[in-house]
Parts: sequence; structure tokens; C-alpha cells
Amino acid sequence: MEPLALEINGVSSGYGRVQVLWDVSFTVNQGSVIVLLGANGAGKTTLLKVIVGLVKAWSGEVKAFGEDIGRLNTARRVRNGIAYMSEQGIFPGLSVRENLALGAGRASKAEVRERLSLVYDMFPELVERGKSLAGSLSGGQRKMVGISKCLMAKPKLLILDEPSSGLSPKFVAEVVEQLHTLRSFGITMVIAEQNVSFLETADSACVLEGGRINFSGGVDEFEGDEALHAAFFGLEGIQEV
Amino acid sequence: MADEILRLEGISKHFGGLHALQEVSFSVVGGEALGLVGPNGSGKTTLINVVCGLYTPNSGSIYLEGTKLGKMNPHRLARAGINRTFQVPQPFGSLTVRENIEIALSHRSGEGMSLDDILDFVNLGKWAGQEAGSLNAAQQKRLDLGRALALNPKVLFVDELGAGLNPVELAEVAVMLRSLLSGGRALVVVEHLMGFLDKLVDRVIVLNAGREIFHGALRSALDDDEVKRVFLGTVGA
Amino acid sequence: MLFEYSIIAGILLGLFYALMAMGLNLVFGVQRIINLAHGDMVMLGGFGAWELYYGYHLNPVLAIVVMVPITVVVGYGLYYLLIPRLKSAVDFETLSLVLFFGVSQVVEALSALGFGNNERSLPVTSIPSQPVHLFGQFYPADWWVAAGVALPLLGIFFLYLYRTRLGRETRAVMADEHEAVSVGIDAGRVSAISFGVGLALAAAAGVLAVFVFGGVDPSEGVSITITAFAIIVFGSLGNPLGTVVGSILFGVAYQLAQVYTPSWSNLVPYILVIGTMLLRPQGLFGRRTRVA
Amino acid sequence: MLESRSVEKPAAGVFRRKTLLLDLLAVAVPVVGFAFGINIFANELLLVYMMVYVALAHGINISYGFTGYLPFGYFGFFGAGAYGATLAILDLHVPALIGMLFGGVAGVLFGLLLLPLFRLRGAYFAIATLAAGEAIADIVANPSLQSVTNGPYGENLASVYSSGQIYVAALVFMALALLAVVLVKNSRFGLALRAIKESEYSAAMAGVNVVRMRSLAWVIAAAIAGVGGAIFGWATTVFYPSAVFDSAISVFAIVFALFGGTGSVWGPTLGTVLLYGLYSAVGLSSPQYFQLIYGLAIVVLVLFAPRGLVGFGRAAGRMISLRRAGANG
Repeated sequence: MEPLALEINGVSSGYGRVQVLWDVSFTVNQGSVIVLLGANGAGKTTLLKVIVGLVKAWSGEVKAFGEDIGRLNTARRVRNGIAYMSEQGIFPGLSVRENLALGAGRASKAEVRERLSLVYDMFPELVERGKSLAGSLSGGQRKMVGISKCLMAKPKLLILDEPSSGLSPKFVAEVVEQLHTLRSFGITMVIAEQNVSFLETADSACVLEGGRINFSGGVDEFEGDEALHAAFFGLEGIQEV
Repeated sequence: MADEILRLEGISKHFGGLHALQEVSFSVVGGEALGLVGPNGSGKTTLINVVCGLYTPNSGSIYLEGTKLGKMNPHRLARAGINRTFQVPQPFGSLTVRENIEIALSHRSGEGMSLDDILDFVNLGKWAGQEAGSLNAAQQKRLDLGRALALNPKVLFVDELGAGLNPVELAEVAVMLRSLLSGGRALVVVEHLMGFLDKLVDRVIVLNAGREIFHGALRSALDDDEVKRVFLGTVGA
Repeated sequence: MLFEYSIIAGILLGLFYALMAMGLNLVFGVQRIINLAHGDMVMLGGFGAWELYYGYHLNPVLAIVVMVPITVVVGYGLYYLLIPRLKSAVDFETLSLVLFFGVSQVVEALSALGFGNNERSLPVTSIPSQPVHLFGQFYPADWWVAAGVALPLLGIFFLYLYRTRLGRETRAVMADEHEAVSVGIDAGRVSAISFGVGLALAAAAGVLAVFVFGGVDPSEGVSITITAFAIIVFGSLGNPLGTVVGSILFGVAYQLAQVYTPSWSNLVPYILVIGTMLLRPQGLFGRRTRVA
Repeated sequence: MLESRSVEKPAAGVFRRKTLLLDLLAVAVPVVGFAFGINIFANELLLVYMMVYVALAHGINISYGFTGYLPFGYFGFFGAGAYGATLAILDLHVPALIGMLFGGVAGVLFGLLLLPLFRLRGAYFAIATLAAGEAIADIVANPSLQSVTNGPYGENLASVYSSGQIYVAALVFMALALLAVVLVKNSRFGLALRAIKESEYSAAMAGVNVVRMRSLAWVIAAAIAGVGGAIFGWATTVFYPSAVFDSAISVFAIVFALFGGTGSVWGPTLGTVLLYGLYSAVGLSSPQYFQLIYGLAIVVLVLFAPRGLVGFGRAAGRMISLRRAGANG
């Protein structure tokens, strides 16, 4: 059997003394897409940072492709095929071309050229913007650069933090479309989002609330406005008390 | 109708080209708790920072009990009766819990809770002699609250006191905050957890991108299409 | 006439100052460290040139070629010796300042012990020495040499920073260390190399400083550090191009002061640094950033 | 004291008796030591310098230890004090002892001039004060000011030299500086400073007048440096601008304070006595070796014991008591 792409086991973490995550567990199959939903402050970003090693797990286990990666630093995890797009996602002060080149890491020049042409095939808009500063682009194009930058690493596992942030609904639809394409290439993805539109491209979903997972399952189990409502507005969670 | 404690009129704040707050107005009366809701970056904390003197607004005015506040240093506002807690707690880590509260107590010019009352109220009596830096996050947040209470504020901004608490603790905190409303104090509560707000406030203001998009009862906010769109994305839009 | 003289002299010396300050800005940009020992590295470069000239009859300009790779390696090692331990400190910025202050004291003491306390100078014959006549004024030859050497060195530095993979990674770390780590950059290695490159730039400037300042002595480090700091603050911290422009403006201002109020001209760097910090803390080319 | 208040003082906490007693002992021991030390150790000038440095290290203690602002340009206040006192004595013909107060005033005036620098954070503040110190040194030594300061040619106080008076003045000055630290450490003022150091804005939200408290601490530190410079000048008798506006003075004071441990009353005194003693033994004949030693000391301290001797002692004490507890339990 193929190993799981990602396995999070009982992870707790936080900053300094402030605990943000409590005993979080979930798994992602290879080639599947999972959306981590939750309101702001629910701990989505922290969870992603734990996965890529920017924040240390206080306890628990992080495994990628069957290997325990908890002790590796971020650079090593990235070289092991995990690409990460932070909420900012780009180096705004560097050109688009430089952003993409940085994404490719240590790849050879020929390799970089090849990957660039793949990325440019996917996002033809970026071709003519190669020399512009990434920060000067529109919000939608910036996300394009951010996603392309990750693709330049030829990732096996793609971790995206709020690809919809700062985008108008029109651009959100575009990004969803792009991720849909990536999914068809068989790239495993973990997407942290507030925006439920991303469920369209996902196989499964987790809902984080107050640093804990309170729903986890297939997207088909996750239908109906009520459940979502509860997840985001948290009315039910506390009324039982 | 109870007396108006705090009124904001047309408050705007820009950071360079970023409009963090645009024409925000509201008021709270004594004994009332108002909820302040909105996604990250919607301007809630900026609003508190403006009212509590960390930022000067680019336009608009603030009235405390009917008197217009000019540009005032934060410590003057604190002494005048405006106070807050912090989203990320900011205790004086190398001072003891007791000293943390004493500092604020020494600047109060009127009646109010004693040191022991405050320690009891925020349930930190046992830790009074400990360095504040050694407390856990929830305790530090309560210490923030205790320090704010020491100055006997007329209006208190509570910034995400519920984050990271379990449902039982949340219910306790809600009861604790409700009890602060007696004596004509006003609360403005920033929170993501609607269930928590539901126990505490009647009225909410929803901010998005620095603008008020909804003002009214909490329950009707949850059915408002604009609010849903902001929180959930394209659903219902 | 004197005005034109000040402008030209200011530009010539400005190029030298740019080389002198660039390393300080690079180290600051990458690690947010203010290397208070920077001036002492400049001083060591001067002594290096002196030793190479009298020990091996090596032309000072060639001495730069010899010293640059050595300093890069030394800086690389020094970085790993000092910085990682400090990273975990609460008050990193102030402590790093104090740390490099200590380093500067050690370097100064060792140089005084090794080279003696007297100022040493190199014979002008080691470089072309004919004063240059331009628009009716004479300019000392060593100024032209300093500018003529600084300009290509700065050019090479900018090529490195903007045209190589390492340079690109360096700028990525300067922009945002977390983001850089997220694309797999080994930020520690990049920082260590930048630290070495910063020292190498200082050492290269030190060779030229022997001529521009008329000599080298172990106690000159502090004033060089302050001047370099004034320049990089003025031209915006973390902005290499700003350092070049800032240096030239500083050079011109200093020369104007030298010509019109010579006895007060030494105040120029101090006024520059305090004035910039109070009036425009982001410097000439910095953008005002949001505080929260 | 500093703020009017109608609330009753909480009984416990602010003046914790035991620490206050220890702190007062930290004043008494050095004062008595220096008062009688002169009978044992005859190098009077050295003892005067040492007392001045004890006070200076405590000036750094107040500024850096309690408020977190490190004044690299501390020598600027010192030199301003030396010149302020000298000008008062030579031009206004005040008695030398009163001249020392003028030194303090000069230091404070220079300090007030630099108040806008508090807009800057940590390292920037440190360097800006360094630049200010170098600037005032350049101004005082400028030949165009020869009619006022005698420019680069220095000053001569031989006409008012009195070894007895100087010694007593230094002793009293050191005692006052130490008392100031005890007061700061054990008062609401000190509590407010420590709060400001941790978080300026939350201190303000606790009602603390941040600007006033910080300025007050700064003025105390400046006054200490000013009087210190004045006594130093008086004791040295003939001095050049480069002797009183020497960045090494800041270095010494900072290293002594850090070495002993800031935020305490014992630390900077211990640091000064040990290191300045070492300096007098090794440093005077071969200053480079001393510079090397304290340069290395700074590096080692910052990397391995950022809290100084006192912090080191406390940590060791904690270790021992833990071991004991472990052995008993």
C-alpha cells in the first residue's frame, strides 16, 4: 500500500507560552486534496507552519510519505518535496522571474528552464510580467506567482495558506480553477481556507475551531449550510454547555 | 434609556494606502455589551488601538460620557476610564502578578475593586506572588483583564478573551464578563466565537475591510447575506 | 570654482565611502545586526595592505584581490562562532550590538599589540601619484585611484547580488527570512556568506582608506563605523543602491563643509545620522512601513 | 510620590523588607569600604576614579537595566559635566564643591537635549547617542571655541585642587548614586520603569505616564554622568577634551555594569571593583592587554552569561537549592 502523503498525529503547538493547537490529528492520502476550514484565529496557519517546520510541534508527530519529518528543518522539508505558500506567498520586492527561480531551489539551469516553460504554459499571463516586481501585480496575479513558485519546486505535497486572501470573488473563482487543474495532475494538496468555494476542488475537509479539530471527513459528508454555519459561527459548539 | 458612555463618530484610519478603518461610528451605553465581529484584518484591533490612544485617527471624533476627547496619551485615556485587554496578552513578564495589578491600582483616582477583589475576580489569587511571565496564556489574558479593571474603566474593550478556551471555560468567562456590566460599565467585546458572543451581547457591529457592513442583533447578523458572504466566501452571494 | 571642486571631490570620495559602508548595510539587511566592528575590519584591511606591501612588495590594489577571499572565509567562520548562540536571546538587537562592540575592542587591542599604536602609511609611489588637473583644480591622484578601484568593486558586488543564484537567495533572506526558508533556502548559510562578503567589502575599502585618510591606525575603527552607519541610515537601511547614492551625497556634503567651514566639517556624519533618524528614520529611499 | 493617588497603598509587595535591607547593605558596604580603604590602599586617585566608575556603572544600570535604553554616548554627559564644572569654577568662580553640581546640571541639560532620541528603538538609540557624544566632543574641542572651552588645549583646575575634598566628594557622590538605584529599584517609580521596559503601551494602559517616567530615569542617569565627569576632571586637574570625551568611558561603564549584572544594586559595584581593579593592575602599564581582556569579557558575557555575575550567582544558587531539594526529597 502507498504510504500516506501526510499524517498528523496528536499535534499540539503554539508560540512562546501561548498554545494555539490542541491534539490535532488528520491524514491525507496521496493525490488527494484536503481543505482545512476555520474562522480566523482557529489555528489554520499555525498548523501549516508546523507541517513545514516554521513552528515547532510541542508534542505529536508529523509524517510525510511515511517518513517522520518532525526533526527536519524547513529547508530540508522543502527539498523533500513539500512546497509551501504562505499567506503573502511571494517576495514582493523581487521580480516575478526571480520569485520563480527561488522556488526552483537548487535545480540546474536546464531544469529551471524546463519547469519555467511548464509554469508559463499554465499561466501564460506571467510570461510578459517576468521582469516586473511581484509586488506590483494585481492580487490574482500575485497568487499565480505564489502558486507557480511552489510548482517550480516540483512538489509532491503542496501546502497553501489562504490562497483566497485579499482576492475579490472573481479572482477567487480563478484560483479555485487553477487548483482544480493542479489536482488533475495528481498533486497532493493541503489548503487552509475560510472560503468554502475551495471545497469544490477537495476530497476531504477538516474544520478547526479554537485550535481543535471538530469535524473531519469527506466533502460529501460535509454538505448543508447548517454544518458550515456552526463551524464558522460556532453557535452550536457552546450552546450545549 | 441608560447613559451613553462612549460614542465614535466617523472614525477613519489609514496606513499609507491601506484604509484600516473607514467612517466607523457607533455608541455604547452603560450596562451594555456590544459585540465587534469581522474577519482578520477587518479593523477590529485597529479600532481598539485608535480608541485607546495607540494610533491617532485620520478623521472622526470620540466622546467619553459626552465629552469630546482630543488627542490624548494612552495613559490619560486609561486614567479617564477607557481600557482594554490584548489579543496577544501583554503582561509585565518579570513582575509578579500582584505587581502587575498594583501598577495600575496606583493610578486610579476613585473608588473601585481592591487588589484582593481583583485577584479573586480573575481567579489569580493563588499565583499572586509568581512572575507573570510564568503564567499560561489563559491566565495571562485574565491578568490583562485584572490590570484593566484596576483602573475601574467606564468602557472596557475585550479583545478575544475566548480564543483557545474550551467550551466550559468559555461559558465561565461569559458569566464573568456579564458581571462587569453592573454599575453602568460598558463592554465592547471582540470575538470570533459567535456562540460566546451570543451569551454576552445583544447587539453586534460587523466590520469588513475597515467598514461597518452590519449593525444590529446578533441573530439577524447570522442570517445577513453580506455577513455570510464575508465569512463563508461565495456561499449565498 | 570651489563649489565645482567640492562636487567632483565629493563624488570621487563618495564612491570610496560607498565601498566602505556597503558591507555594513549588507550585514544589517540580512541579519538585522549592526556590526560595530565594521570600522575595525576596514582598519585591518589597511594593515593587511601595509604588511603585504612591505613584506611581499605587493601592490596595494593587488592586495585587495588577495584579501577578499580570505576575509570571506574568516567572516563565514566568525558568523557561525558568534551568531547562532545569540539568535535565541530575547533582546537580540541590543545584545548583538554589545557583542560586536566587544569584538571591536578585541580587534583594536590585537591590532595595537600586533602593529603598534602609530599611524602607518603607504608610499604614494605604490600607486599612480600624478595629481589630476580638471576644470582648473588639482585633485590628489589617490582619490582617483580610490574611486577607480571602488567603482568596479561595487559593480562586481551588484552583479553578485542581482545576477547570481547566491545573490538572489541573499536578497530573498533580506526581504523576508521566513519566506526564504519556505522555499528551501538555508538561511544560516546565506547569512554566513553575506557576513563574509560584508567583511571583504570592508577590508577592500580599508586598503583604499590608507591613501584616502593618509594612513591607518588601530583606533580609527569607531569613527569609521559611525560614518558608515550614518551613510547607510541616510541611504535607507537594507537598500544597497541607497547606500551608493547616500555615500555620494555624503561625500559632497563633507567636501562642501571642508571647503566652507573646515573646522566644523567633522560634525557632518554625526549631524547626518541624528538628523536622519529623527526626521526621516526610513532614510532617503525607504518606504514608511506600518507599525502594527 | 510621583503621582497623586487616593488609593491606599497595598500593604505587601512594594517595599519588600528583606530585599530592601540587602539593597541598603549594597550601599553601606562600598561606602564604608571606600571610606576606610584609603587607609589601607594609598593610591588615592585610583580610588577616586574607581568610585566615579561605580557611580557611572550605576548610571548605566538605571538607563539600561531598568528602562532598556543603552546609551553608547554616555561619555558625552561625562565630558559635558567635566566642562560644565570647570567653566563654573574658572569663569563663574564658584567653589569647587558647588562646581560639581554645575557638572550635574551640564549633564542634565545635555540629556534633555537628547530626549527626542527616545523616539528610536534599541540599537538605533544606542548609536544615535554615540553620534551625539562624538558630536559634543568635536564641538567642545573645536579651535573656534577656544575663547570658551580653550578648544583642543584642555583645562587646568590646579588652582582649586584639594585631595581631601575630592575624596569626600567622590565618596558622597557614589553613595548618592547607589541610593538612587536603591530608590529606583524599590519604589513604584522603579516598578513603572520595569513595566515600561517590558511593554511600553501596556504600561500606558495601566496608567503609567511613560514619557515622564522614562525622562526622569534618563535625567538621573545624565546627572550621575555629569557629576562623575566633574569629579573626574577635578581629580585629574589638567585634562584635554579627548580625556573626558573618551568613548572608552562609556565602554568601561557599560562593561562594568553588564559584567556585574544590571537591574541589581550589587552587580555594577562588584563589576567595577573587580574589573577596574584588574585594569589598574594590568591596564595602566599595558592598556592593550586590558582592552583585549574586556573585549573578550564582553563577547563571553553576551554569549554565555547575558545577566552578568549577579545573574550567574542567582542561577547557581537556584541550582544548588534544587539539588538540595532533590537530595532531601
